[in-house]
Amino acid sequence: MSAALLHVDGIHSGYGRIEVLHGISLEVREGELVSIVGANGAGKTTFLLTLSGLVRTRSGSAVLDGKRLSGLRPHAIVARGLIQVPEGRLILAQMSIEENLQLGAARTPAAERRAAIDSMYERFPVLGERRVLPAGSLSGGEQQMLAIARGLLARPRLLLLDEPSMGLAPKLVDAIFSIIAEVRATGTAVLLVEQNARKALALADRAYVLERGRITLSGTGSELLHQPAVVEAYLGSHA
Amino acid sequence: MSVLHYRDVGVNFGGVHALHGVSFDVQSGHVVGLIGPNGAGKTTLINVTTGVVAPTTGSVTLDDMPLSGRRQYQIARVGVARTYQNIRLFPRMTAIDNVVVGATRIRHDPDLGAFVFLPSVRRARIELQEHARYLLHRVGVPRDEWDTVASVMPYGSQRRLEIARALAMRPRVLLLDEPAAGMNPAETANLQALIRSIAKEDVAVMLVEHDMPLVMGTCDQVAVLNFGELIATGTPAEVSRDPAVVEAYLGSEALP
Amino acid sequence: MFDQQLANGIFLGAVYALFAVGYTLIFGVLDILNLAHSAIFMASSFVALALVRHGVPFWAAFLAATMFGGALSVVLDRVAFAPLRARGVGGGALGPLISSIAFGIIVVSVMRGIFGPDEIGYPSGSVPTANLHLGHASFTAMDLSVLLVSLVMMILLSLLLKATPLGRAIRAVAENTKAASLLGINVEHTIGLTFLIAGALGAAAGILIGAQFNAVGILMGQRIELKGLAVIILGGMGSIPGAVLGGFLLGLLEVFSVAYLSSSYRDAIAFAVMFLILIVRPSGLLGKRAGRTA
Amino acid sequence: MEWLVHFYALHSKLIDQVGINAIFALSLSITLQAGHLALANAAFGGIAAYVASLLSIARGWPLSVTTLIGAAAAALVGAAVGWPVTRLRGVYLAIATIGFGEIALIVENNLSITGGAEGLSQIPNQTTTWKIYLVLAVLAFIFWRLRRTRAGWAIAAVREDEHAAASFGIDPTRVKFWTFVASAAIAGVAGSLYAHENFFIAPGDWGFSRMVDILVYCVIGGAASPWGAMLGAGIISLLPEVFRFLHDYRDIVNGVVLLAVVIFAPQGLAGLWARDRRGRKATPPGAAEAQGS
Amino acid sequence: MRNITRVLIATAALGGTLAAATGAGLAASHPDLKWTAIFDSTGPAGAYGTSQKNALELAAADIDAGKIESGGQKISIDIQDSATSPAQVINIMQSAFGNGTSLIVGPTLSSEAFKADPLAVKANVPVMGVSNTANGITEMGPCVFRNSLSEAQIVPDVIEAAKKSWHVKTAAIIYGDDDQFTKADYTIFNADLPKAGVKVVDVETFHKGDVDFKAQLTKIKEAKPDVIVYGALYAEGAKLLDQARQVGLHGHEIGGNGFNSPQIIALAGKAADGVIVGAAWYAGAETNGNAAFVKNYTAKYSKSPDQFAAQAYAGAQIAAAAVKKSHPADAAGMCSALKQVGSVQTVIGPFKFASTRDADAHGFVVQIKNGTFSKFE
Repeated sequence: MSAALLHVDGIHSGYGRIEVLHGISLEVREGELVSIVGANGAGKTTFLLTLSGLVRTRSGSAVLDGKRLSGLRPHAIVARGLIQVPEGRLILAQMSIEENLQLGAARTPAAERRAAIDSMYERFPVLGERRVLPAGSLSGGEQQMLAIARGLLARPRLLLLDEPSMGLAPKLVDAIFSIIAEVRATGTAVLLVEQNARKALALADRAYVLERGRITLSGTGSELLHQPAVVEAYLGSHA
Repeated sequence: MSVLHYRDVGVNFGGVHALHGVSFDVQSGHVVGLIGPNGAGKTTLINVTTGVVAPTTGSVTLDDMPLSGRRQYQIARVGVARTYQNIRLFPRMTAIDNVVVGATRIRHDPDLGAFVFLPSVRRARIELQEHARYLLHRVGVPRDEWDTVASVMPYGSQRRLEIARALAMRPRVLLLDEPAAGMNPAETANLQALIRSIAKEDVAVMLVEHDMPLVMGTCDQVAVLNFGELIATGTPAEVSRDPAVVEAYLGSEALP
Repeated sequence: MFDQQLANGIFLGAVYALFAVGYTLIFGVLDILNLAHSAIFMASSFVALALVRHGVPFWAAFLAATMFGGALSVVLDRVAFAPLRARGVGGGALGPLISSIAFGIIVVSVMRGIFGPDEIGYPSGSVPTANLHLGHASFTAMDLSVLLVSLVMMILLSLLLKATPLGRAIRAVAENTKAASLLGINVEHTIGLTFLIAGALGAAAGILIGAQFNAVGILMGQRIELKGLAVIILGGMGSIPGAVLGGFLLGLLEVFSVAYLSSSYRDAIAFAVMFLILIVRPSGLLGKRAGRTA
Repeated sequence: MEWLVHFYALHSKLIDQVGINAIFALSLSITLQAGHLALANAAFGGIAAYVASLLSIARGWPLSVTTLIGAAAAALVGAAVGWPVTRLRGVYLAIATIGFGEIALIVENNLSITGGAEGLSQIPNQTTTWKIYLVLAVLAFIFWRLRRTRAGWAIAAVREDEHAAASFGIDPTRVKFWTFVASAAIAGVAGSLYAHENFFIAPGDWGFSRMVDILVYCVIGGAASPWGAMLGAGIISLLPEVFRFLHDYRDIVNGVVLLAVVIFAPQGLAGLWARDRRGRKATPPGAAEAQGS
Repeated sequence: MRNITRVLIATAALGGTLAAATGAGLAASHPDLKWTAIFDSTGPAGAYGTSQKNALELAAADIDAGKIESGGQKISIDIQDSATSPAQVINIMQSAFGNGTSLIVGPTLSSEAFKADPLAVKANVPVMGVSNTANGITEMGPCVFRNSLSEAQIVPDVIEAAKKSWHVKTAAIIYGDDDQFTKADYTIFNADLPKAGVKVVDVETFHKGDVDFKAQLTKIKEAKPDVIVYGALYAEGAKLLDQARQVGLHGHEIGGNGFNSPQIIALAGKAADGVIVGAAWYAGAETNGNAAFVKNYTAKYSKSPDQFAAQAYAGAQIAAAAVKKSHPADAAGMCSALKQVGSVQTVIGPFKFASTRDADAHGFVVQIKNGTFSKFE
């Protein structure tokens, strides 16, 4: 447990002339669930996109399993086992559910692919029932399940989840979080970005608070859960 | 003296309720904060107001004039101005030109006058540019950036320029969509003063913002959206004590 | 006469369909109107002819020139489109349209430099010329091959897109490049392969049409380029079955307008239909996108 | 002075062509300035050229009158076509206008009054260098002053961001429609001048390849700038003369130049100075685009 | 200020290009007698212009070598490419005037001639059209000549021959309605056939670049004409013949001017057999020096000459003969020399100008047989 699976050291990145991240450093260890919480606009999504190579790293580095990720193209980063389930899910709405999963499983050996996809249908029966339908016909929560299933099929060393509960009704939020808990239980390391801070912190082994592009707090999930500073990061000092 | 009325506004995107039964008023001279978690429907409400999205149910009226059903440019012409969450300036125009375009619809000098060098047209143009400079000064765009094309201005200046451009329309209603995003605390404090001073000129301001200190410090009223529904309205203090609001933002702790 | 005209329309439609399939594939994936497609069509036709004239059997020349067309199409992407893509210039912009025109000009003038301005035909005996009959209609063996090849190519391409990992990757890139990247798809590589396929299809069309009409010339791409536009608009831009359907519809429409109206307005009818479709239903018969501003 | 007279005697036609092409370029520039790609200028030029030439042949009216009537006819057709097509976006508008151009050609080929493919000859040679450059100067003046009018601001705003423009009370559809009509009228003026310059017109003068030429003028010069459009027309009209020594390989050079401009100077030549004047201060390359989108 | 800078830069850029464009022209020296030929070696009409260019190169070499006599006068021929662009024809012409050219040969197309020849008329430089076939070319001015026969001069002979040998009573015409050459074929045949008592039972059209004509041909087949008249250039013509066989048309056929090209035989092969064509020239014509011309041309360019080549070569022969006879020193002299040239033996046969400066000559009626043009009996 001591070796870091992902080691991020002083990453700066941003868009055009705007720097959004001003030196982020953090770690995720094998089998760990780490949450990043923070208000909107703090840079959480930018951080994940930078890890995945969609936003260029300006300085600093990210190392997965001892191999440097920064500077690689997105598909190469995926090949190293860093899989992101992006904000807004980005399912391919015109393609069928089966095809979305096939794409997720593209790197699984052909012989095991069928079984892997079927196991997802078992886990998410609602997907299995509608496998031939276009993914766009699913509801928001179902689309999120599809996106997570698709991410898991890529056999992640580390799964990045960006706001998986966004826009979902409370009942569905609970369902998604129980899925995340299951994923962690199988030993896959998870880096979870959430605005639903309380649930994310309650679930996390460790967590970081991101404010305006900097990490301002870190600790175990339960430590941070009851820190007033966390609430302040969201609602300001009036709360 | 209320200006902008939302009555039972609902929007459906292919079966998904983006907004549902939203009713509240915005009075001129007041700043109303519109808050809620991501995906709660805040930007959709702005889009309904400005005619980008047609409401599925309910109505938006400005005084007694229904806005729903009108085109975007028609709504702008009756005095509804906005800024954008993802800045939408005219990227290859200078800061001053951006503001002057904002005033396009309120000018009344004859277009043909420009071709015969009519002195009054020239004067009107100079006045317009004067006014643009005044507005840029007022929102706090540094003087040396006034003649810079918008796309290369610093981020904070772009945000302020958007406000100046909206003000050039002399709006009766001003909708600000996350104006403080990307600003530092000092800039945010200036923004707060600016918004207050705009409201003082009898403009109804609606502020969508995640920066809670700004919302709490600026707004007369706060409306909270969650899953497309209005879950609370009231003064900032009332709202921030409302358990439903805290829950909406931070979620419940309970794990399934 | 009706039988013969029906056959004429179907075989002409096959020519249009064959040309339009590769044309529409690029649009479907990249939103780009590739005006160099007709230059690849023409250049490959010359390459096949040159090989046949040097004694290579037709089928071997066909394969080699098809590969040449695919390769040229990849070069087109690298030279004319990739630099714009890297800068974030979208498909709707002016840039890709002009750069494809420019690439087309270069290819056309190089080919003219090499092969001269004359139309040339295949040496006699190198392509099948048998006349076939079905009912009251007669047609040639090449007519039939073009029809069969265009149907087979459409089916193969549909299968490729529907049922193979590459096809899924292409469609994923077409729908959302960011999502595709995060799924581990090498977007640039996939776009390159799309151009390879589209170029090979355009090349196959050029080679077969050159053999069918026994004439290969510098200008052979120009007319069919505009007709091809009408075809993909009719079928729906980006839709492969749409291109095939549009091709056959246009072929029949043209032939029957000659038969029952006047040959003078044959092309006018093609373009008028295209114009009307754009105004009434910009997404075409089978397309999904809307062409109108919100 | 004598040198000038000699020079003019040798190159008057070239100078005239540059001027007429510049007017064509301006006609396309106005739609590009409003941010839409309509490719029917050659066709509108043709329509006006036929109307004006037929009038001057039949009635002997002066160039100013026939040109105005021709341009009005082009604008009228432009309005009828523009009403439906300016609602189309991007490449669909381009294709619809290409289709219209082809239909116009076929009609010209089939009407007896136009002389069909055999063309219309013996058009009075009324166009002179000063008339062309007078028109060009007037148009340049209008484009210059237009930037100071509400209409000018509206056009620029729609180009920069249609959606944002609408939120400031500008009706993008209206702007696109009227720029389309104006574009047809200006192309009509150029067409009429061309006809009365060259004694003879035929449908082939107004085909797709001419449209591509006009587009190239604007792209080389700078799509959104009237000055760029005129500069582009000048340079491209002269380019064949410059590269004449390359003989049969001239087209390759033309193609390479065009490709290079699109890839390395996307704002055209006008954009190169604009960048020097304003943008170089602190921008890393590509920042403007990344942020603007 | 900004605008002024802009204007200055623009002017400089334009001026630079203009200087480059014209510099070469101004620097050229003046030889004894200079002709300028303007042909379309690139561009849509490139197939014809290239033949003309080749033939004229050959003629220039022959004049130098004394094989075409010019009375010892040195003549330099500057062959320019107009890329089928009237604008470029005009520019080439104007620069040529400045360089003291005494004769313009060309341009390839009548549509270019209509735009450019009036300039030569204004500059008092004579023009020799070697391929313009439209009506009204020489009417443009007192020094506009042509040695190419117009369709009107050839068609009546063809119709006469067809009537005599084939006894035709009905005809169908198919022609390209967007091309000058082919449209002229239609106009003249459509007028002359009825005059000769032949009824036109069907008229069909196509467009330049079309490849499929079966719909039209099927319709023609339905009309059962005794003879089909093709108004087509060789590219479409070869396909027309090929497809006519495919839809089962095997009757008598007449080709217009565009059919007089070896290309049509090369492309259509056996399908071209039997077609009769009205020609200003054919390879087998037993005219003075023709055999040598065909042999030399084929040796030099590895393809047989066509009518365009022969007429261009003949144009040089005629102009050289005028030089030999009158020793002109300038353009005005060249014009009057051409007017007084009298009868000249050329590869297209004995030639003289009519008073209208059009060719006063008759064409040949030839038939394609076994892959070659031969006299129609």
